[in-house]
Amino acid sequence: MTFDLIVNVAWKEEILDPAGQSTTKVLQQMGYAVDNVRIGKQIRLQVEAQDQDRALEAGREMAKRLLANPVMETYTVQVVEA
Amino acid sequence: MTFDLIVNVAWKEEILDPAGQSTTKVLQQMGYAVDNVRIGKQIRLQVEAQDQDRALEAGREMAKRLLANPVMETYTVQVVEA
Amino acid sequence: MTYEEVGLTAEEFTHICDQMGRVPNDLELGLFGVLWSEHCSYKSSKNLLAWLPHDGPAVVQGPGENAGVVQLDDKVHVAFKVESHNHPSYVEPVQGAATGVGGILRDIVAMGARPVALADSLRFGTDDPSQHLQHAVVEGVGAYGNAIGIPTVTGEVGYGAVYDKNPLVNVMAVGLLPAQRKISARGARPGSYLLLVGQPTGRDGIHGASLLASQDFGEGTEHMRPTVQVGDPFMGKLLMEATLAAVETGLLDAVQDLGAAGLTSAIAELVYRSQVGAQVWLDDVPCREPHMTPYEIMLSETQERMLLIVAPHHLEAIEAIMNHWELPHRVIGEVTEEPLLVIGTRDNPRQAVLPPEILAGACPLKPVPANGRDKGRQLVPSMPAFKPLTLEREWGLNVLGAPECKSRAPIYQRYDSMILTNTVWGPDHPLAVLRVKDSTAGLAIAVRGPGRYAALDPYSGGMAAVARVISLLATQGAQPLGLTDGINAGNPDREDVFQDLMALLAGIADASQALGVPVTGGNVSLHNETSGHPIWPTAVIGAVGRHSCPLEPVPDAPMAAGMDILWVGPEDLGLGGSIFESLYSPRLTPYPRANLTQLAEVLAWVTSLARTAPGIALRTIEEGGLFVAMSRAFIKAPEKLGITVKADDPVVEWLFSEAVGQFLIFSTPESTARLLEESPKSVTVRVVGQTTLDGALQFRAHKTLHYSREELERTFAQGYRG
Amino acid sequence: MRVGVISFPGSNCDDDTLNALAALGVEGVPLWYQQTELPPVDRLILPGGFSYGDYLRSGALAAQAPIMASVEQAIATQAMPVLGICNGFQILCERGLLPGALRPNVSGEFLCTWETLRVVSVPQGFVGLKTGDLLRMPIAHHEGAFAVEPGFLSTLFDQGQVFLQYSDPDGQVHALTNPNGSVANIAGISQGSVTGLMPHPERAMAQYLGSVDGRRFLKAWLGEEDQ
Ligand SMILES: Nc1ncnc2c1ncn2[C@@H]1O[C@H](COP(=O)(O)OP(=O)(O)O)[C@@H](O)[C@H]1O
Ligand SMILES: [Mg+2]
Repeated sequence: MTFDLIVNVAWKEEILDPAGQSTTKVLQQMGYAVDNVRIGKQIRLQVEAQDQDRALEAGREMAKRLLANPVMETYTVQVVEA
Repeated sequence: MTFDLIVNVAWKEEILDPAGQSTTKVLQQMGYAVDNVRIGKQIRLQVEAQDQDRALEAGREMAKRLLANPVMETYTVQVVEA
Repeated sequence: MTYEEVGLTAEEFTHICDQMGRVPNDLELGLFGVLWSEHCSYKSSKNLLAWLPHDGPAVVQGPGENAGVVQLDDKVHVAFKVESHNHPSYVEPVQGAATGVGGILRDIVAMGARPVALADSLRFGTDDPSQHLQHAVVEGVGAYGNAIGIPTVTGEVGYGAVYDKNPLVNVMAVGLLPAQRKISARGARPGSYLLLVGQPTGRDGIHGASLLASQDFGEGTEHMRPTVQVGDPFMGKLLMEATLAAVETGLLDAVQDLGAAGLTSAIAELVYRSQVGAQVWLDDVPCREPHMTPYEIMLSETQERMLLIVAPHHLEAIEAIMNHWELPHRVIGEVTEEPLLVIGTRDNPRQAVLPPEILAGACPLKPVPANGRDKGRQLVPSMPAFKPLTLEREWGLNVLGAPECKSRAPIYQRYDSMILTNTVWGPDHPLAVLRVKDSTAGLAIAVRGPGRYAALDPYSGGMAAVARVISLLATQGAQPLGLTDGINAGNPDREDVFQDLMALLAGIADASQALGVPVTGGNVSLHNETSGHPIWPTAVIGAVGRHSCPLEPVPDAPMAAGMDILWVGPEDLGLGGSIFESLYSPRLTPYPRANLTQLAEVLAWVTSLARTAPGIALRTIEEGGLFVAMSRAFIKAPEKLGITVKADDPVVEWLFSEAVGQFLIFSTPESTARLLEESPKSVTVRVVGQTTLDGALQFRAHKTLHYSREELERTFAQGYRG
Repeated sequence: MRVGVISFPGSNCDDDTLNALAALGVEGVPLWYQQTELPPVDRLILPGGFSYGDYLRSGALAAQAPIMASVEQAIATQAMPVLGICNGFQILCERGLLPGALRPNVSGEFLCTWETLRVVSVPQGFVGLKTGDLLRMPIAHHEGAFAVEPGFLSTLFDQGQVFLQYSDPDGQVHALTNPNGSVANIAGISQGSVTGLMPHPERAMAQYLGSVDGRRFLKAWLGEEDQ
């Protein structure tokens, strides 16, 4: 069975996010009352697995091994309901 | 009041995502049964607004004007419940 | 489908029907639409480009191929060309600029040359959004160039409100190939395969060339936006390596890159130039998306694709190379004897049947009036010259800190300028000097596009663009091998715009002829206008020269105290078109016209000085005039050095005129006497100052202007804040 | 001496690195990322460039390449000297062969400039370099800000793993001499026989290219005294 997964990858809080910082600045210049913009990744993918649990497990493994870097990033994995 | 927003930005389906392509290939080489990896952005930010509706509206406007490029991207905006 | 829907006029449609002897079907009409678009057919500019000189002792390949080729020495040839990506960069600046870089690199690779350098010429508006645009365009140029690993070694940028909604992104690429290598789009032989290599075809950029780049922008352009394509420098790198490896085997008939109008243009040009035909199997074209129509497949502008023409018995060897580089590839058709381009599927093989000489060779060209070239020369706008009477210290700082003059470090530091380890002089100098590993000779590369000068007098501006790059080469004693020209202008169907275009090209043609340098290729981008406001006619000229001592460039700043400072320049200077004028005059006045005969003599003399005079430094005077040239030489000089200049009347004109043919020479007192003695009579050269040990820059006129190093450095780096 | 230079798809400083080795009279052996076994080589370089276009994260995709398992093994079993330059450094960190990670420059932009590097601790096997030596070499990267997990920085210093810091021309290290936002101005680190740095020694091989310090650096890594 094919499952759609979403892996969200975010910078750890103590890690500086220059892109987020400059986006904050530009948005403020544009007149928005915003702060603390942080730009992470949202990765969507399709995985073949026997069931949802195994799909999730594969997702977590891929996140840990490749999609996120544990030194600077955290991640969450979820299955998209069809 | 301060609201936490999440703006998810994804490539439109017909737009080439070279990073997603390469990631698919490497995950497959690593032995995962995956396909169609697409790498979008997940942007988190804080916005000052009178109420949730206005916060959402500001989020949509920012997404449209800056955070996403409608030429190639789609976006969704949501408020994170505290 | 109607002819209007594909961007053709009624006359063009009639012409097509007459030539074909029938009415084309929808697919055929669509193909005509793109190939007869301004962008692909050059219908408004071809007759003007014919004025340009194409021949010279070093020319191996003139216009008409993917890039021009000139001879560096017996063993090494140089392929180079400029290309614009103006419209795409406005719609999506990062991807637009990035794919512009990718596109021009593929043109160089299609000539069998390995790219060694990039140079970018950018124009932006003066409003707020233009700043974001600049940031994103620079990001895009860097994103592609840095990742594919070709250094951006020089470039230029300019500003004007006319570019607010029409930024210009012109990129020049330079590549090297062994002298004996002969590969082009002309060698396709019947029986050979069309091997399509690279990115699978998607719906990207359909109509990019025909609509986006061949029409004006206005309120209603929103719907065109989905035609933008994404660049993949990673695949670009693999494609470059694989194509060059394939060329190196000597087994290919021909190579053609896919650019504007995708497969349509690539195949039509190829079979037209090779005087053959082709059968294309659409079912074999690898597609990224399902259900693509023949029309979409033929018009897609998906990037990172290359068409290789290979005889059947060599296919295996070439495919092995593609496999090594992990590039998707597929035979999508066959070259045929009969000069007909036939496109179809296995079920329906003849969905389009077109003679290449009509499709690629019969688009009616806009006629040029018999006196067209003279007219440009004769249209001299006359206006009272701007002649300020006082002199203020602040003016110098304001000019030095103007966006046009201040340091470009914030741009060029975002480009890798050193990769490939050939960059002896990079973007912190007015032109680039590269060593060539297989030769004792090196390359001098310069690019300039003075649009402001062409605003009121395009003829003068055209001349100036050519004069500028040759002047830069002269300061290195480099011999110009060839020029490439990027023409950017408004809607050619407007009479005034076309007049300007004629005058601009007349200027380029006259100057390159008078200075004896051929134009070997280029690019034309028209329809740069928004809501009826065209840009300044902007000619971006790139030059490639042979440097005989690339490891020891002639310095562009004084090295020691006690050096004489000499000024070379024409008698009539004038402030027309200068930055100073744009800051302090209520209106723009025409840029001074160069005396080409005199200029040729000055350039010959400066070139010989650069080659033979010992211990000198040389610099051209450009944007911001003598003041800025002197300030920049001063900033570059060793920290303790000072410069004192005696300024004669008319002081302001002399300090800020941007007329071409002006140079600064720094020489030792021993050389000065000989230098003055041996200068030809036609050249005006005066000793105007000395380098000192006082660490400051001073101009002595009826009053003395004194500038500290710190103040000039800060102004140059950050701009002038008053 | 044979030095293997590993090319990944998208690597673009591999030729420059091979040229630099040739200029030093050392035999460079080009290796392709799909090789699963190393040929006989004495040392390895992971050159700079944009492996896999720097997609996902710089170095992350290349870190999974087939050849990396043999690199890992050669380090573990033979203490193979391995040098990662720029993207090579990123790959080594991503593979866990060096501590820390490289995050985007503080400017959020690619940066190509000349920098002065101060030697902090000389890594294992380097000859002719000592603490306090200064080297002038260029950087060219988008993700070059070295980062470590909280609390780990002092460990790195204590264990002598901090190799190079961005400094001013006189060797002073301070915030103004930090081009990219690296923690503690760190430009290079080492761990056992593995060394990584963001600057490009292979671009500083001749005075006419701006500096000869890359030559000195590579000779030191090769274990040869520079005269
Ligand atoms: N302004 C110009 N001056 C000289 N030659 C030009 C100019 N513009 C285009 N050409 C020549 O016309 C030919 C076709 O150009 P173009 O369609 O831009 O090629 P490509 O699709 O390979 O980029 C090229 O050989 C080019 O050099
Ligand atoms: Mg071409």
